[in-house]
Amino acid sequence: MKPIYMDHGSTTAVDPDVVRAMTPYFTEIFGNASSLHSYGEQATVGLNASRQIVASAIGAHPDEIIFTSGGTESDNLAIKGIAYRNQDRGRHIITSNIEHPAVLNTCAYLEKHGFEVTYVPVNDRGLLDVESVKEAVRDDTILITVMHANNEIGTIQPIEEICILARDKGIYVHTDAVQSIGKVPIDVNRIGVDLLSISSHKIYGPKGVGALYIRKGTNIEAISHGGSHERGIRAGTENISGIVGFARAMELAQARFDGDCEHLRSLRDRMIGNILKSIDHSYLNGDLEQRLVNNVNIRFSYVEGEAMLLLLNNKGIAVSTGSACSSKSLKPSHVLEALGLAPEEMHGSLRITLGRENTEAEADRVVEALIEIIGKLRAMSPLA
Amino acid sequence: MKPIYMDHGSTTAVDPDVVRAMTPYFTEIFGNASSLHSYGEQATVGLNASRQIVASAIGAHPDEIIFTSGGTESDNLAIKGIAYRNQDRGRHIITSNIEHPAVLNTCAYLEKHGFEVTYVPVNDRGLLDVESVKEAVRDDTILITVMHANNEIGTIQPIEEICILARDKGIYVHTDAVQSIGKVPIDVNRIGVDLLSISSHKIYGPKGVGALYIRKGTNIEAISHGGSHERGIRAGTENISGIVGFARAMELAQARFDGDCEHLRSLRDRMIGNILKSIDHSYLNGDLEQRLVNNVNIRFSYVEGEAMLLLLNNKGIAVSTGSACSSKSLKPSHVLEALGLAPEEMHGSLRITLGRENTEAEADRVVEALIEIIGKLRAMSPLA
Amino acid sequence: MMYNEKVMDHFTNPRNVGDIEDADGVGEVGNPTCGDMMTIYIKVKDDILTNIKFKTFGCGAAIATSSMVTEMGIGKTLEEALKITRDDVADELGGLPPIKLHCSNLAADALHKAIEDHMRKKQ
Amino acid sequence: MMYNEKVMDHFTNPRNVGDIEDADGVGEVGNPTCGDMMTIYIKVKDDILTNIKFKTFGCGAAIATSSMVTEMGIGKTLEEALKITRDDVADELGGLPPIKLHCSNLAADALHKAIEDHMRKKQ
Ligand SMILES: Cc1ncc(COP(=O)(O)O)c(C=O)c1O
Ligand SMILES: Cc1ncc(COP(=O)(O)O)c(C=O)c1O
Repeated sequence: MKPIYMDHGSTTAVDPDVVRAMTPYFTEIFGNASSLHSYGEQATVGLNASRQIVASAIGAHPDEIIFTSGGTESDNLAIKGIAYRNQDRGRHIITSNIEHPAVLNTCAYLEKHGFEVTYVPVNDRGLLDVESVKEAVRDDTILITVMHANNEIGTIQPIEEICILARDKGIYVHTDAVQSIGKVPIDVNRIGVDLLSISSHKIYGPKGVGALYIRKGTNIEAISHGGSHERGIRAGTENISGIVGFARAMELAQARFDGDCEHLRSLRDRMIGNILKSIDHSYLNGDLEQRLVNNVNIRFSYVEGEAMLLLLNNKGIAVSTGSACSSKSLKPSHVLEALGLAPEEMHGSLRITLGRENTEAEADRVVEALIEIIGKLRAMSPLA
Repeated sequence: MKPIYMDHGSTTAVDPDVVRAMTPYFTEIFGNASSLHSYGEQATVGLNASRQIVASAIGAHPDEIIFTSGGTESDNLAIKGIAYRNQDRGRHIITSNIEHPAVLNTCAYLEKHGFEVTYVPVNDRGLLDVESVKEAVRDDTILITVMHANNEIGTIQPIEEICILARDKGIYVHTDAVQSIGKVPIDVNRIGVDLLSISSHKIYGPKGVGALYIRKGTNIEAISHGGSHERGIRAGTENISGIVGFARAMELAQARFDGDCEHLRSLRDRMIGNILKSIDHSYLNGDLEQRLVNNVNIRFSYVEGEAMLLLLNNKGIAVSTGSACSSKSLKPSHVLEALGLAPEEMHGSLRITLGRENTEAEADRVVEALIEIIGKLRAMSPLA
Repeated sequence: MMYNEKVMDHFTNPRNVGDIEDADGVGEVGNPTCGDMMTIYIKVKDDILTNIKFKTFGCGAAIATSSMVTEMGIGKTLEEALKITRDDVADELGGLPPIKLHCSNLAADALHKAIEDHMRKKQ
Repeated sequence: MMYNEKVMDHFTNPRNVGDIEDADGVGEVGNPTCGDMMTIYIKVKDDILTNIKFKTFGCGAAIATSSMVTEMGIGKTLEEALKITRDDVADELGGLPPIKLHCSNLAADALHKAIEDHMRKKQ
């Protein structure tokens, strides 16, 4: 039977249309955008057009887009770049306790280098309370970095309200929109955010490329040094083929936004409904309303996640037990921990992240497989 | 007439064979290497095989290869990673005055953050004297970073001898081999280097990917934070398609090494000979012997580089006036300055960097074009 | 795959799953907090393990080692069975990923506990 | 392309290249150190610029602005020609890249110097 990929939160296949857009940039339009000759000029044309596309997709000006090597670099650049440049104004940063490791570990690094970080906890549905963020603000707070949507449980944070409270106090706001882009409407001015990270490989673009939106006038410094690429903020020969592919993926995400969202939401609700209905002692992790249209994260009592994942994999079904990044580490997910779950509940959680190409038939096949597998595992479980 | 690309020091077209190797990694083997399911496993297989190929091409162990987003990131990681991690042992770094901006600007950044950097000058042929490096060594020297071959004038530095003097004193040696890989035999153990930077897009691989060799046991810290990819030294979802392409390019570079070098050396010598013979007041920049097989860098009195470059471009010939990275900045090249050239001599320098696909006929056409263009420009020059 | 074929076989087709109502000994190890918990039931006749069953909550390695240890133990004398180490189980499975060697390889301990339980009851 | 078509035209087909042996005025600006050096030669009759020639060492913008300023100046009175600014030359060329506006756009200065040289000689 055809395998079923339902791990789009980890990464997505590159859209054939994106591959087509990239192809000429390998062997024909291969110049270095820094070069003065025609080869360089053609590369620059591709680079500029891509910057225009990515900018307009999020309501930004092209000068506000810095291309990076991915979401991780965007997060590092945003947080360190703001922290280092604004440390004379203060050394306090606010974030949440369910951020991606790219944010959490960058914050932890800064803590070792003279900065203080407040990790505002989410509630048991994985949502941040704006009041708690407000209470965490100090005179020396320079940055609030809160993810737009969580990669494990899909909860969408009230980033607009956070921006409002921050603006009054002259605090920069960064949001990691790696998971939300293409699934939640994003206009940087409507949101009011100063910095926003996105990554190509989560939206059917190639891996190894991403962008950081930096609002005009934002005080930020480079974290990598070299040539004067990307307005001196990000050194390194531009990955034109990757950038062109990323831009094409952004364009497709925009064009298909309404259809994608409707399709994903309907699949998601079908799966959540069927699982909760047909499998006893199964519970949704994360808020049902403020939730990414493609995220299904369920905990099943009495069974362990890796075992479920591997048995599903045997049936050709790819899902995840939490953040793909941490799934090889065996540590219980910090996100599920933040929900206040008991350890054995965390261990039994499964993340299903839907994609454009998934069908109702696939959704139903996965639910059936889950029923069988959980039955089998519970039969061997001393807890059940 | 077919255009002639002779700016391979800036970047190269991706080899069709490399494109073929990458293609399945966009739409078929698209998994995230961090995922536990089959898609992740297949990606991991591609990643591991690529690491093995890149490692063996430079005589390293796969665990000693960290994939990055390119030469710039490799240089940043090597220099900052060593500096930050070893600052308790000392805060002094030695480099040369003809390094790439990725090294020079990283050193300049560290100078602003409590490190001291000695820039050892090269001689008028662009070569570093090992004795001068030795004299620069202090008790608190922790790192010597000297490029293997220069990107503008192609001079090859005595990195083996530098490694010998450093080893005695427990100083780490990093070399930027972005230009030399594929043109100079590289075995990290024969060279004795601790860290070595390479970049894919200079050897007919895709842009946006590179590697840093880090000798086992080297004390280094990460400069980007996030997931535990690349042994915790470089966070971010691995750019598998890029890495697979890079590895294929390394493999091709190895397989074609002897043929490439012979072909390039013969073209190079033919061009240098013909230019110096047929154009008065033209001089070779950089040593003739210790020189990359593909580098022709000539200064022409009484004329300016950009003007030459644009007129050549009108004839479909792509060359550079120095480092591609600095050619839009208008500043005279720091490398030519380091040779002790007078400003007007620097302005009249042209860099021709040959590639695998260039032919003798092309070489001859470029020399003819140069004769005509320089004649024309000198006729307008008040200096001639 | 992180697990070899033999591990996958024991994980997907585990031997001797279940409990024994009139067990001569029961051994329990692990803790749901760590994500692994095992119960081993044994039947003993003339100091020989005539039957072993297990119930396990845990990852692939936890289930596979449980299954393996039941196969290894059945037919052995109590004394022999007490000599089965965690490493023996891992070896018999053709090896486990390093990260799993320490945390999920508890089956031998559970068997030993079941035997100890039996010996305590006999006294 | 960093230069527009008109700049490229004046750069690749510069007008009025050369010197004037019996020039009525000569103006020199720039410095080879900066990468740009221009000499403008003028012939004057009845306070009108009847001929202008240039020699330039420099980048595309330096050559194009030199060529442009000769075209702009020929036929003008000295007074009119003194009013030609750097910006006028850049505008007439349809614009220059920002980075070049300041450093290579010296042709108007050279023309002014040539006129001043002529006026000095007349005194
Ligand atoms: C929320 C979030 N932030 C950041 C990242 C890191 O992005 P990248 O994989 O492009 O480095 C990811 C994905 O891994 C993510 O889900
Ligand atoms: C010597 C040298 N080092 C470093 C780099 C930077 O590499 P990348 O363009 O991959 O960032 C280059 C090329 O631009 C180079 O020539």
